[in-house]
Amino acid sequence: MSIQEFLRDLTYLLPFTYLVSWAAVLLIVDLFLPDDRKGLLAPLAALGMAVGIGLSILQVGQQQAAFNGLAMVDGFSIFMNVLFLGIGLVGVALAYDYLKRMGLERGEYYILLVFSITGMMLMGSANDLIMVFLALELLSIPLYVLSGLARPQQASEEAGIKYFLMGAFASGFVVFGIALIFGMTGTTSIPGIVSTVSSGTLLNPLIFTVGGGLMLVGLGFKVAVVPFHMWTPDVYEGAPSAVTAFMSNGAKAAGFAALIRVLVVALPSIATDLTPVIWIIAALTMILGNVVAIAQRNIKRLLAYSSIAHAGYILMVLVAYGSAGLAAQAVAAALFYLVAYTLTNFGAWAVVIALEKKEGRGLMLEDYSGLGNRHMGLAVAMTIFMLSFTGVPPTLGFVGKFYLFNVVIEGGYIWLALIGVLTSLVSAYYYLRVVVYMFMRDGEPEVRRDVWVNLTAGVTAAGLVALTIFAAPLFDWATRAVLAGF
Amino acid sequence: MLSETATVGGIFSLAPLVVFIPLAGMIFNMLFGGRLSQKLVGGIASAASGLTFVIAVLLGVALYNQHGEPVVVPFLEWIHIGAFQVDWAFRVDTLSVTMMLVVAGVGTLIHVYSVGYMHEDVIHQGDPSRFRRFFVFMNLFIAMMMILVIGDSYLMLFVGWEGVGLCSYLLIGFWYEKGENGIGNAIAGNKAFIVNRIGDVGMLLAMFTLFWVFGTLTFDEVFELAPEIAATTPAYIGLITLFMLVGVTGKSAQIPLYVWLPDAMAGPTPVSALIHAATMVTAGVYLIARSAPLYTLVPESQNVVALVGGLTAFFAATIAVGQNDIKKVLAYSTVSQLGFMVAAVGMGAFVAGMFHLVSHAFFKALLFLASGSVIQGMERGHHLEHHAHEHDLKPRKKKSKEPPFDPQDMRNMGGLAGRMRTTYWVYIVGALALAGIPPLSGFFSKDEILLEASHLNTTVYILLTIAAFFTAFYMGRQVWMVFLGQPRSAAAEKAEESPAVMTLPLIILAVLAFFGGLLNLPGPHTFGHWLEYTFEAFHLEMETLPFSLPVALISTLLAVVGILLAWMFYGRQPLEKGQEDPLRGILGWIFTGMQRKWWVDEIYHFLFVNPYIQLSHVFAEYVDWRFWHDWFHEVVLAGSFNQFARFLNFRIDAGIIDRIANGLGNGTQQIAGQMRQIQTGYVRNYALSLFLGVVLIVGYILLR
Amino acid sequence: MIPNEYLPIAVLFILATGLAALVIILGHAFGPRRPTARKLMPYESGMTPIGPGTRRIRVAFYMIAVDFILFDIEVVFFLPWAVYARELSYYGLLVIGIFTVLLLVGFIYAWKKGALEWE
Amino acid sequence: MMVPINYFVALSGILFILGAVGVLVRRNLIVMFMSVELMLNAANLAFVAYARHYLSMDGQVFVFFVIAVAAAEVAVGLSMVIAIFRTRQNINVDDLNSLKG
Repeated sequence: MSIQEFLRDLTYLLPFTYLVSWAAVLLIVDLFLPDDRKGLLAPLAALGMAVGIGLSILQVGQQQAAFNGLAMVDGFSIFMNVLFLGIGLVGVALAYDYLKRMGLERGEYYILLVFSITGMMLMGSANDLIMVFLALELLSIPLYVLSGLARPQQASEEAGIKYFLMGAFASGFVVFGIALIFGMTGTTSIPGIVSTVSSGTLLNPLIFTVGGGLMLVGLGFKVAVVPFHMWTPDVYEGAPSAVTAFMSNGAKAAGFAALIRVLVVALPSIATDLTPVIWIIAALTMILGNVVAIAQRNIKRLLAYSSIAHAGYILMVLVAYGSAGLAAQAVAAALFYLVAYTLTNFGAWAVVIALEKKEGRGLMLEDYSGLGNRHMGLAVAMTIFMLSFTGVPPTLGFVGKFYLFNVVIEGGYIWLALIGVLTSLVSAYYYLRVVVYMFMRDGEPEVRRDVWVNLTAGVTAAGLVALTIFAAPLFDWATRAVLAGF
Repeated sequence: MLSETATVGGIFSLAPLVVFIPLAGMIFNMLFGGRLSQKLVGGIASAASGLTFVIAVLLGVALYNQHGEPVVVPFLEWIHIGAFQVDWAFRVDTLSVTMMLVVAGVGTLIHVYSVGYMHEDVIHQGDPSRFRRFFVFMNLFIAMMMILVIGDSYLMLFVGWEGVGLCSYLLIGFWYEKGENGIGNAIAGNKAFIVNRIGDVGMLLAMFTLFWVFGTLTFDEVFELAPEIAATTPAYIGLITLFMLVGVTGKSAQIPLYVWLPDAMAGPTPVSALIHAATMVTAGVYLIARSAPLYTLVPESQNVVALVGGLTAFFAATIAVGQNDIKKVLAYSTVSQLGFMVAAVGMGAFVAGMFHLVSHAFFKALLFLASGSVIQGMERGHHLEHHAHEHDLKPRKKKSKEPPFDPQDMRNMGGLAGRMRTTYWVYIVGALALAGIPPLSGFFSKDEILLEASHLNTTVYILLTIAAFFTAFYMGRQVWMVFLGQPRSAAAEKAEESPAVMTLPLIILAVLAFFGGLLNLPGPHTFGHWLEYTFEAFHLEMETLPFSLPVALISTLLAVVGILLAWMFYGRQPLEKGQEDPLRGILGWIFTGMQRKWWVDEIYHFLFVNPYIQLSHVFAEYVDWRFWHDWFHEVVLAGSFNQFARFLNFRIDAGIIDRIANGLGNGTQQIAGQMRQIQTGYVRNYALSLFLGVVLIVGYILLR
Repeated sequence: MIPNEYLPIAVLFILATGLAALVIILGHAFGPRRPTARKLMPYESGMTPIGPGTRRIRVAFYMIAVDFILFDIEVVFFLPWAVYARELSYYGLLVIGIFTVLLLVGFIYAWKKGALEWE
Repeated sequence: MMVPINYFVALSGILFILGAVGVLVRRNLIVMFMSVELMLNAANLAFVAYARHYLSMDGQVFVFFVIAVAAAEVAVGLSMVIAIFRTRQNINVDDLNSLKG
């Protein structure tokens, strides 16, 4: 490899390389900011990510392999890059006032957030299992720290260490899984694996499948599916809300990006071998997430279980993927649902952040009583989010679920679709309970008025309803993003 | 074809407005309504509804001009997956236009009426700020109902189906903090919601099967393919139509899911009139009529539908006889009349069913609105009475001991005819129409159903005829108890007529209820021919039966006998204050059964809710793996001991019939509460869960 | 099968382990046990032990240890570069330069944050 | 004569399971980290063994990255343990259960 090639590859990955450098710059800037001015990092981080979005969009249409095929620039990676950077931007917007208010204004938040985003972006473009592993760690390690950001609050510390311990444990399985796959194929490059599998020169298909299964464990941990979900409620509750909002979207999206890259692209034979396993995992996840959520009174925990449940819904497409001719459609449905979920989830967390008070107060369902009378706008927005979570028209959540179920049914998994439908009926129970509290109970909720949080809630709510109408173009976009690389 | 494409650009391009005008009204009131006067808010909402009606009329005229040729107005592409696509398209044909006219027409009258009604209601209930909310919901309802009837695919229909359900739920719980123990209304809303959810599962299953079998959800395409599929595997169509029937029993309150509708009367009276009598509950009838090309392919399903309708008509009519709440009588009457319609469309008499739907919308909306007028008249009387005695009431503070005054209880009424003349006369018109006395609208529409039934299905015919007799009887009973005789309470003595904004819509509706029969007189069959355009498009032959004198005579005779009987019991010797219902002496336990709604709620509670709760406990015991408790510390062990104790201690909480909804909720809550205990908080426990997952996956792969 | 060359080593291992175990077991089985305070004392090369046997190490030590691990391990990437530095020429220099700069940023950050202060 | 590849892999598998079991049964946070390290190094062993088998560099490169990442993980974990120790004076994982349900 020559210097020219090296520089050319760097520009192929420009959004990524640029953001890493920007994070390094932020690191230095942080050193020279006095403690009470750390908030300045927020606009800087946002600026960096906004530029990143611009750079990513400039890449639209490109399709290149960089660094000897370690990373790819293709429709999928660009789509994911924009999604991740958008998630980062909202993460900053939600945190700015929140951190100040909670006395958590530390420069680390923004820097770690940017680093985590770089990890996610790498995940989106990874074309080699080495990259998958590095990206996984690069996005996770900042998240472990972020979860414990509110130290010395015990809940936050506990969340951090639990997340870290479980995360490290799970990545142990990923590494071992990659080792087995490497051992059976002699390469870690995803196209290399694909060609080895298709040429039938696998050392031992059984061990190869075990390796894939172990990777599924690690990635399943990241997206929080049963039985690898146990960390989720605790970490979501313990971590500062702004962090949770960011993490619940970013990590999930990245996890699914990796699942799609690895299971769907690299290991298609495993994907079909593992179909019964994923079937059961998806079903269990939907059932457990939705049922246990009913018993939750703490809104953060409720959203945590909700996030588990939605991971189950998205996982359904990986079941359906095995059926011939559905690959692109399945992946597109997953991406679409991911976007719908991200919008909904961010909106809901914005409302949570607006109502949260110091020392973890303002997080119970009771604290939402009377929101409808006191703050109509926020309550209506929250209602839209809850409806979208449930999958009631006319929200994007409904359209997303529709696509998902459609793929699943077309794949012939009627029972799985049925479980999905029934569990989403169950979910109506706890989602609408939030609405009931807001509109049908009396109370005097105090709401923190912050323009960025309000903006997030308003824009996502409006988007969820308005985009319903443009569902087809959106879906087309998702499909094109997929088809470009597949 | 040329004319069709030409006209799509013309008046038909207005079709989307029927959805967007009420939506605009809703949004306007939501944004600015807070700063406007009540009259303006109500006026805007009514205007939105009225404008929708005008559009519907225009569409109807345009449709007539091109001889009923159905038109599909594409609006937006919505969902495209591979070959599968669903668009926002609006289907204008005679069937949908009929529904639009009914919804918007009756809806507008009810909007106007509500301006007067809600003005007083919000004062009475003590929260004037909800005036605006009411009209926001009402406009939303109109929009959703329009989506339901004008949609070009089952998916859009379903969107509207869910939307109107949501509005219904919101409006039943409109005074959510009122009702029995302060939660009565909320529970009623919950019950409606959950029972409808059961129906929705049916709808969803129907749609899944539809999509699975046909690969499309658009009406045209489905109906095009249907005969082919029926030829090879009729079971598919049977399954689809039966699943749909489950949805219909939920939304249109048929056996066995009708239990929510009487409770839904907790909503404000205009809501009962619009949603729970005239429009939303008829969505099921519309669905079957719309799916006529499917139903006619499977006679077995048709029989089931007809039987369900007939049974419901009969069963609910008997219950209505025993009710003392003015609105409950009408509610059960609605269930019964919906049974007529479902039976009709079930037998394949789509025109008769739709005709009855229209005339029923007129007279039942009229009756409900008039009953609202009665109730408020009573409240005004109560208020006057209360004020008149205020000063001499002060010394004795026994007020709390008396049961609260119930302005809806017919036993408190009597003699209102003199004090509320307009209401009385329009009520008489409505009651006669419902009883089926010629030449009012109810006679013609009901007669047509009976006529068809006498040819198609004798069982149903007998059931419906008996139901018709009961109908006349309970309406007679009601009129005598409410309006004639002597006042049985102080409030009834002082009752006052309602303002013109309320009585005017009543009069218009009374005229419609009186002359509505002209739509489809036995000879010309105008309405029948109008609807035939829609059905003919799918090659369905609609044969018109000739008028049959015996059928008409029998039903009229029975109606007259019913009214006479009512007069014998309640008219000849009017009820005294506190007097037992004379029927109790004659019928004994049968009357108790009628009054107690044949214990259906109790039976449901016993059959479903209790076992469900029990089962959930047993299930929870197993789900809550012992393993976890053994593995970890006493906290969890102690927890499981407590659960076990709770399980043993659980007592059968009979008697809370109306908490079916809550029962279901609690059961699920219990499971959830048990399952959350798995989440012990110990990291090592979590690691173990993860590890077990790994072992299971790897084990599966290796041992497969 | 185990290759023949390894056989003597394996025999040696087994013998050594077995002998050690045997001696300990025999001592335990037959040796008299008369514990005294002095005998129970931890063995610290004949000195009288001071303080508890497991001493808590100050937190600052861990902090330094953390930094050490990080920067020490990163050196692993210099090794392959050093071996092939000549073949890689300027390209290698550029790459390792970028790596060093990034490492340096981290180092400056740690330094300025006071991670290297003992107190 | 070379030691067959399967011996290495078997050893690595055993080490890996030992590490996993260590995470499950130990209560001391530091020891749990060490167990995770054991898992990672077991995987490293497998990588190196396979790399030799295939005479490919990929596996060895991967080991480098695993080592580097493991160091980062340890740094984060150790810092968290220190933070927890400062607030609770105790690093027994079973005392960390205020979040549950």
